[in-house]
Amino acid sequence: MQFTRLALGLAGAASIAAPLAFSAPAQAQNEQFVPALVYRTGAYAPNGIPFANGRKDYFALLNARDGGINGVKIVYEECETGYATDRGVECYERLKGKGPTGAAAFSPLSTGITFALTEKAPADKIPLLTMGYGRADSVDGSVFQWNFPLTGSYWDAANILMQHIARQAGGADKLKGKRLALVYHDSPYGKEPIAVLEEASKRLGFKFDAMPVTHPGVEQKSTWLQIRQNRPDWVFLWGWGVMNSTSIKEAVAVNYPREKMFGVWWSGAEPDVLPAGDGAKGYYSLALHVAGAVAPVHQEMIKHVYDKGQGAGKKEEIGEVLYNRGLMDGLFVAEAIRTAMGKFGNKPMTGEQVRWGFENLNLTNERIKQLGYEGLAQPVKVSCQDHAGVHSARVQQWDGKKWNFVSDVYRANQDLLRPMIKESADKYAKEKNIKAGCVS
Amino acid sequence: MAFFFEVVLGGLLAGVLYSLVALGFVLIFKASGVFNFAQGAMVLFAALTLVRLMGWVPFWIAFPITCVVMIALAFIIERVVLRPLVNQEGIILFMATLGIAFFLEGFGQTVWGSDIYTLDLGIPKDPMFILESVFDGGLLVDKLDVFAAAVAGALVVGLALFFQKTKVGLALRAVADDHQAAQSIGVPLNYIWLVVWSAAGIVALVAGMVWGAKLGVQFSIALVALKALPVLILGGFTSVPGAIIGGLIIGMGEKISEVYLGPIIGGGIENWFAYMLALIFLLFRPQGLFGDKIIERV
Amino acid sequence: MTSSGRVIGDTLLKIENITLSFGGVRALSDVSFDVRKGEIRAIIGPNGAGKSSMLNCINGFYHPQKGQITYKGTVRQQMRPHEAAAQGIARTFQNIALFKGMSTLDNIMSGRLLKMKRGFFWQALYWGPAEREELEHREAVEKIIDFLEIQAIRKMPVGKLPYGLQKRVELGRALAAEPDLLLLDEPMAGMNVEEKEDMCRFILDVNDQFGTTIALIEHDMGVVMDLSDRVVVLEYGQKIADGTPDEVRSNQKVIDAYLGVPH
Amino acid sequence: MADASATVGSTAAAHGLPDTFPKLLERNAREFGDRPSIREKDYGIWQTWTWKQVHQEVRQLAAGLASFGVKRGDKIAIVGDNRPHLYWAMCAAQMLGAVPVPVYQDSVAEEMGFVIDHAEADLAIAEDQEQVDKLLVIREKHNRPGRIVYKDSRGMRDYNQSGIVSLADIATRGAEFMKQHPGFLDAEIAKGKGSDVSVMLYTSGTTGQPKGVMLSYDNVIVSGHNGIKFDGLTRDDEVLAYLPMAWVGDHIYSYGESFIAGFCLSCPESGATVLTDLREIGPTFFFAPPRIFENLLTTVSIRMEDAGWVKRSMYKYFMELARRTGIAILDKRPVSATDRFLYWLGGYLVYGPLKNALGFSRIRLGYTAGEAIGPDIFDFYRSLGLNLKQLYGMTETSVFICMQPDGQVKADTVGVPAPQVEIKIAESGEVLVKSPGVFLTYYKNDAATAETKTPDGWVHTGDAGFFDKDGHLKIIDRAKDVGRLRDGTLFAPKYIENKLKFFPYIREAVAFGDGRDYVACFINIDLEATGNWAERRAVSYGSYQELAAKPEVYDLLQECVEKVNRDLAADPNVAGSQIKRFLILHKELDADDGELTRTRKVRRRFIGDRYAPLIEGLYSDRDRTFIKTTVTFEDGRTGTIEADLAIREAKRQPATATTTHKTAA
Amino acid sequence: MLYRETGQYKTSYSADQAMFPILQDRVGLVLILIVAFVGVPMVATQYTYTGILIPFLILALAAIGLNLLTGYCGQVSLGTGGFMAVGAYAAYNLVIRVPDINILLAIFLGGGISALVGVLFGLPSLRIKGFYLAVATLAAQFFLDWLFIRIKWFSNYAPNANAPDLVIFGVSFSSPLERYLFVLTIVCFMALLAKNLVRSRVGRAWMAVRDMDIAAEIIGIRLLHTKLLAFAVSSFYCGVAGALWAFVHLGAWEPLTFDVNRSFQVLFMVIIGGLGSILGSILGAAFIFAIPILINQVPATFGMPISTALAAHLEGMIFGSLIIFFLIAEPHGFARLWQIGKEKLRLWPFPH
Repeated sequence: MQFTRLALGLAGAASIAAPLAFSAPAQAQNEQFVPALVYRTGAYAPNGIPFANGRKDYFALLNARDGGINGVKIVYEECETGYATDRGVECYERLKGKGPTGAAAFSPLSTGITFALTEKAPADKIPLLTMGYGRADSVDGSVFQWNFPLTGSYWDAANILMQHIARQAGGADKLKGKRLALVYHDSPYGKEPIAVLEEASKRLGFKFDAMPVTHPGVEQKSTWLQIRQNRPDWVFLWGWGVMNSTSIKEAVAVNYPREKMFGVWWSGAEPDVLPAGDGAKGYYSLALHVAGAVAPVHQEMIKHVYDKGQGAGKKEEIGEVLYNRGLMDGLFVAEAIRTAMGKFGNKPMTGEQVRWGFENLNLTNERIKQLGYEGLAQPVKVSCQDHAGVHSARVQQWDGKKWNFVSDVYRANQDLLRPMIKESADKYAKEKNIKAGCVS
Repeated sequence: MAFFFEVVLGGLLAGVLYSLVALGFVLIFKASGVFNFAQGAMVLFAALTLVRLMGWVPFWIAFPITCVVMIALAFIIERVVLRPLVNQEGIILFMATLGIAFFLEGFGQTVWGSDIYTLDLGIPKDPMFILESVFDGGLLVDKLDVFAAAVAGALVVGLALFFQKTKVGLALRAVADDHQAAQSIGVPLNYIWLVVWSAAGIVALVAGMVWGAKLGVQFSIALVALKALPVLILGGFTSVPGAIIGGLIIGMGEKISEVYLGPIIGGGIENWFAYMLALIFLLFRPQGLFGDKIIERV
Repeated sequence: MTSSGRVIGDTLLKIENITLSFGGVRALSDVSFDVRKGEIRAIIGPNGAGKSSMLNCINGFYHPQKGQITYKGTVRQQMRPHEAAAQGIARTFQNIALFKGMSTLDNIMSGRLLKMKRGFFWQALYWGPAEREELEHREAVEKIIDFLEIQAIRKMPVGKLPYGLQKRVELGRALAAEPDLLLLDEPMAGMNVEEKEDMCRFILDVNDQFGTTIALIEHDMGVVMDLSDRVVVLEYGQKIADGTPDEVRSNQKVIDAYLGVPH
Repeated sequence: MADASATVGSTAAAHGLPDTFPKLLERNAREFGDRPSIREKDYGIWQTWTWKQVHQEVRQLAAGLASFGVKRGDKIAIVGDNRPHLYWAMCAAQMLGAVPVPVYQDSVAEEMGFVIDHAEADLAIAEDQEQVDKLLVIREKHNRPGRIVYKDSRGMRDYNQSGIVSLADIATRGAEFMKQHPGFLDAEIAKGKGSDVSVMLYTSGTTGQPKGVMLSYDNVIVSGHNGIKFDGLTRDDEVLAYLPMAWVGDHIYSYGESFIAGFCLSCPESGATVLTDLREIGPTFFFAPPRIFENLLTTVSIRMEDAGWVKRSMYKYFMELARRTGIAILDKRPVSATDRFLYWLGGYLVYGPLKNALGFSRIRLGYTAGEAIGPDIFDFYRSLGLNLKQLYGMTETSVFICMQPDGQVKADTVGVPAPQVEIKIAESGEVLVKSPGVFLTYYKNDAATAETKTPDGWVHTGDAGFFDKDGHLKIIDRAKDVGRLRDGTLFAPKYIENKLKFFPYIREAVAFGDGRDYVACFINIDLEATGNWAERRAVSYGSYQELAAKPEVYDLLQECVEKVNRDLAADPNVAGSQIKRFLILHKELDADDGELTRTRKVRRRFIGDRYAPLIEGLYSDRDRTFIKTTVTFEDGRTGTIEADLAIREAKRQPATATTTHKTAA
Repeated sequence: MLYRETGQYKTSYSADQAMFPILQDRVGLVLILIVAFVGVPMVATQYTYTGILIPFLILALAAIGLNLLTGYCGQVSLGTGGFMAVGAYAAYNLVIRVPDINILLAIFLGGGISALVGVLFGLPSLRIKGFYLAVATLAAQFFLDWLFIRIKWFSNYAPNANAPDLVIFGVSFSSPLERYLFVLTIVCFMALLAKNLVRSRVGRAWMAVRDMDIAAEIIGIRLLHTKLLAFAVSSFYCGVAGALWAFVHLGAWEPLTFDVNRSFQVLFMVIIGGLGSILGSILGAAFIFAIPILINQVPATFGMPISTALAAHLEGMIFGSLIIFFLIAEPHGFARLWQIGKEKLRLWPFPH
């Protein structure tokens, strides 16, 4: 009997499962489908959640306030990746064909997933938005036609941090003989800046230590014991998730001054510093945008979304660094769609059309102001040669309560980076038999 | 030289934390032969429960409530999972605990959220320096680690007392030695399992508390279970002192290796180094440091 | 010599001055005896006399501290059990040591592993020579199944068989190796009269039909006296008697130590 | 009734067939030599021999036997299970003009000794050591058989008594002999003719010593041929040979018909694996005594009782449906479309799987013979769609007397006379038969021959019966067993016993009543079915005897007996012979104790004598009775059992007068 | 019920030893193959291939590999992910370093290199048993994880590697359907080989070692040799699976995709599927891989307003509960369940 019940149960489960696996997605008209690969669970959830909220809220805002983009309603669907590459690929495959025109663009928020999707996107003709992450060489749009590392890559970030410490030291020549340590997440993400920093260490004559921290980053004691011994003059932090706060705590534990620590823009959010409490005071990080609910869009958000109880997160979390980054990610996708509509008409855009929208995206200060992102976003102008659109960032410092800008906008030195990008992109093109070139 | 001692000391203190988690494994394995992979999830669940409760009530109320929750959890696990699976092979029970782990991770995060929560036990975070007279600049010690060591020590003493002095504890030891014998002296196995899983739950709570204070309470602390495994094989699955000493050795070994060997071969080696250390050790003593000797007979 | 055509040949196995101890406890001390080709040799003695240890020494599971074992005319070096098996020594165990997850057929087939020569890749393809080899051995195994009259349980998992049948399957596995020397560790322990009679018949038939030399440990004195050509008696790890069943039966030491005076 | 015999003769030659088995074998090897002739499950697979190979083997054996001194007219005992080599040995003997005498292989040395001695068999061909041992014991007493040939050399190494040779040796000698004497065999084969004695089969008989029935080639071949024609057997049929070779049924169907029709015979691996082997082979033609069908049905019922309620109710539903429509469908009578559909569905859910589980999937035709089969059992199988038929026959007539044509199968009659068979009913009610299969004589027993066979060739069957309006013969009992109660009421013991035996819990029953005041009976419980029943009700028992004495078991059987009484009450002819008192025997009736025949027929008289105290108890008013009996154990030793048995009174019904199928006895 | 075994008798050992001695099983297998090769392509969407079928098949292959080691030879391993990584990286390096190498060859050579590494990490199995061995194999897992992240040579000095196009013998496998058929063919072929192995001498030696190693040694099995062979074959399968994972499924090399969670996932597949069963490996892979994805999709499919996070957590809870439920219902996995079911069908309508 037990067997019979089990067998019936299995058969029932299978009959439910089969349509899920095989059914083609339902189609609706005049809707733009925007997929979202998110991670609201697992080791990186504390960072994944605010980003996902910001992005989701922005589209909710567009729908609530403007009725979508140019009258085309946005259909937004999340898929949980748990920061795992294969799960991300599965989500991508699940979502890419939805909506009347397929997915507009993907933002995987994971370098690993980005790498996997870089292979798939050209075939599916869907652009990848990797805002502030992803492959550094994908800035070269003639090779990476479908990747858009908007607002800069890790090479830009490394270069900007180098500029900053050089300025602090009183000039690049003063770096000679100094010591710099990179504490990084042992993954493609963390390894990205090494090439640039190694190059700089050779060029400028300082000693460079790359210190990997294994996923998920809770084990850093020996790393920081080494730092305590080596006493580097600066520590760059290339962490994600719980690794960031652990680093700061360990720095406290070995008494390494936080003022000598510089995080990349993914190591400069509230969840990174709050767990360390007062210990985080004085810690620096890069910033792609301002922290805090300072822009008009935040007010709009509260008015049109949160006050109606449709917010993805809590009202007080609006304006957090990663929330803002999510807002920006949403903005870029929306504006790319809007740009594409300018050319192809006010109807749901295909991925290919959105790609055109990205490549021709031009967010001027004026436009940013119109959009209510004043003070939040920097102007971006994308071209085939430059898929990042902008290569600048500022440095911010944690005062125990909030992030404050402590520098002007740095621009990454493109003269230095460009040849490296070219070399890497060409190598990729050769491997993959891609004929480099710009499509218009 | 001072630095070497700092590394050793840091390693030992980290090792204490591993031991805390390993203790939970040992308790359950000793009494029921179950390799409880849900220990990590239990640590997470306990820590999440504690930290969220502390959002409403002070620690001294939250802690006992969490204890009760963990005991209730043990009760449910015993009823729903272990009892129907009694007398199954070890690997099946192991698999079942993995199922428990999945469930707990999902359940814990559903109930308590998956954000990062700060657990403040009021321990000062700034480092202190000891033996300044011996070494130049003294040896750096993290107060939290010292606190963890103290807690672990207290826990071990508590467990030892529990095993030696209480009736249940004695019965438990009997069970570990011989299941049948234990039943013949009139201790119901189900009860023993309940006690053991409750004890493991409370050990998990303590581990979660310490780890949570150190890292912040969030999902990653479920992964500390993996750190406890080399400790287990080194110390033996069935030995409480083994868990402690194994933890110390592993902690020390991996820190030394990471600091002195890591820079040479690329860093980030402590994860596998602990396992390698344990593995090499096992080749010479297949039953672990304090494990029961395996006797082969024909 | 019995009335039949059995031929008892030269010494096959010679045990000389074997001493074995485990951490100070002497299991065997200075034991010597020999086993001749074609005979049935019994090793008897009270519990703990070191009988099983003796078998374990012979098939390489234990390594005696002192003494030497000469097998087929050459002095044997320290060897692992699988090497002993390769030299034609097979055995059964006091507590059944069958492969519980496999069928009777597979258990007995496993006894022929040493005889199967085809390489791994052929096996993966299960084609041509590998399949032919497999089928040839199946044929050989079927003869053993027929011999032991276990056709009806051929494809049953051995774990579910009654004890007596398991013992028979284990004997089958040992026979499958076509051993020169067959060691039987209490082949009739725990059997009822009928099963014992069957087993006796099988042992005699094995010895008779295949000319296999057999060394066995047994408790049932009646059985031992009926079966064996010569008997060696151990007590507390020492040999106290050695000879034909009649000689042993009338040996005063044996009577005192084992048969007569109760301990 | 004598329609066929007028047109066709009673010799093989007249039917256009080779007149001996060796000649048939030659024909088969020539005409379809590459088709399989015989299979044996050995070493785990079905080893197969083609007719050509068999021909070769048999010739070698024959030559070997000749070199071993076998001469025309010698008797050769064949002792063993159904084995290809033993069948071949029979044919080899026939090649030389010797007469094979198959012997019941499980009979004890004493019985076997009588047969071998009586048949003057100086050569025995035995299967294995066990049989050789028995033959050696016999040789000590009877000085026969002087020479023993064994097939299985297992354990035979130490047998250095004179005259023991292996079959393989015989074959080797045969090859040699053939080289030295080319043409010898062919000459010997040519010498054989249809009227020669082909085989001697000893009937176990319900009383007295066995008698050797001598059948000629014509007897066997013509009967077999008629049977084949009647049933439409072809060389594509599959038959399992598992019944004792000494039984005429096996001889005709397995040996005779396989040679005549050319189909392939399959021999099971061992007695323990018959059911598995049956299932593997899946015969298309199946021949079995009712007991086998009864046992199978019992197993089916027991196994179904353990099933979950879904399956049980499904089974019940479809079996009910089958009972209603199955036989009609089988007989091609009209059935409503719904029922037809449901029956089709049932075929998938129940009948098909059931037949498959029993190994009956491929059966085109099944026969039950040797004894009357319970109508319910018979109907059960027919309702599944199995074309099961009853066959009425005896050794003395080379089996065939009556057969049931398709579409006219009735449970309570044995059918119409077989081809070339004439039947008449004697005034005493006894059935008399004349056919091409009627035996020559009993060997060395002219008195018995004269008693059984009239000078003009009519055989006394010893059964009482009559023809019904459709011309079907209905047998009610042994002629000599039919009796009357003291008040004159008709008493047909077997009729009552068969009704009782339909219950799965009852393995055997013996009814008494002739010349008594009322009917009383012994009952033998079925250990498996009753044991199972007891276990489910947590009635504990340690032995057969203990189980048989349980009051719960008595209660159970009382219900059965009372059900039979209700049945009997429905028929005015037998309503008076309802069972009044019964007891449950403490031991199983056993052929070894002489209580049953080897074909498991009850030896009524013997039981009457042996259990006289019990019978006396049944006809007293005591409710307990004591008995002490001697029994024979399997190893031939004897012992005694004592028992104090309870006697129960069963409720009897007044006769219900509403009966339509009134038949005169 | 569906089985009609009557009349299926065997007249030769080769028929008796056949992989599927019962006619109905053979028919069923052919039907399944037809469905897999012809039926599925007629209904499946792109997502079905790339999101479910291809990864499922590859993991099934890895599960078969692990089952050879754990289920047949009794050596519990948690190093599967590591061995998959070896296969993936070895194949990758072969492709980029050996000019014009056939990708299929590279994939199998990758498996071969994985086999060598497997042997190396199998060495301790002679002395270490049970859970001790299981944990010890984690050493392999973590070491290999580290190796591929840290030693840049393996990733050709790029922070990440992308797979070359899948062109074999001039045929390009680029569409999901083509890739699916490619993987399916390899998996079917290797499953067949595995089945052959376990029913021949090698398999019996493994099972002997699993069931009682002392007795195995005494009948002449060389323990180390046999265990190492199991490690080698198992790692070969895992290595090929890893290479396929990288080449065909992800199209990229990502060390994290072969981390310890992968090892656990494959172990689940083997245990839930049934230790010591090739079929079980495949069923287990289907369950462990597909169930979470399907659970995850249920709310969206039925339009239930559940947040992504809650859905993910529920997925974990349901999945965990299902594992426990199936273990309680049948601790020996789907393979045993299947066996019981088949036995029931064979005995139908009888219960036993």
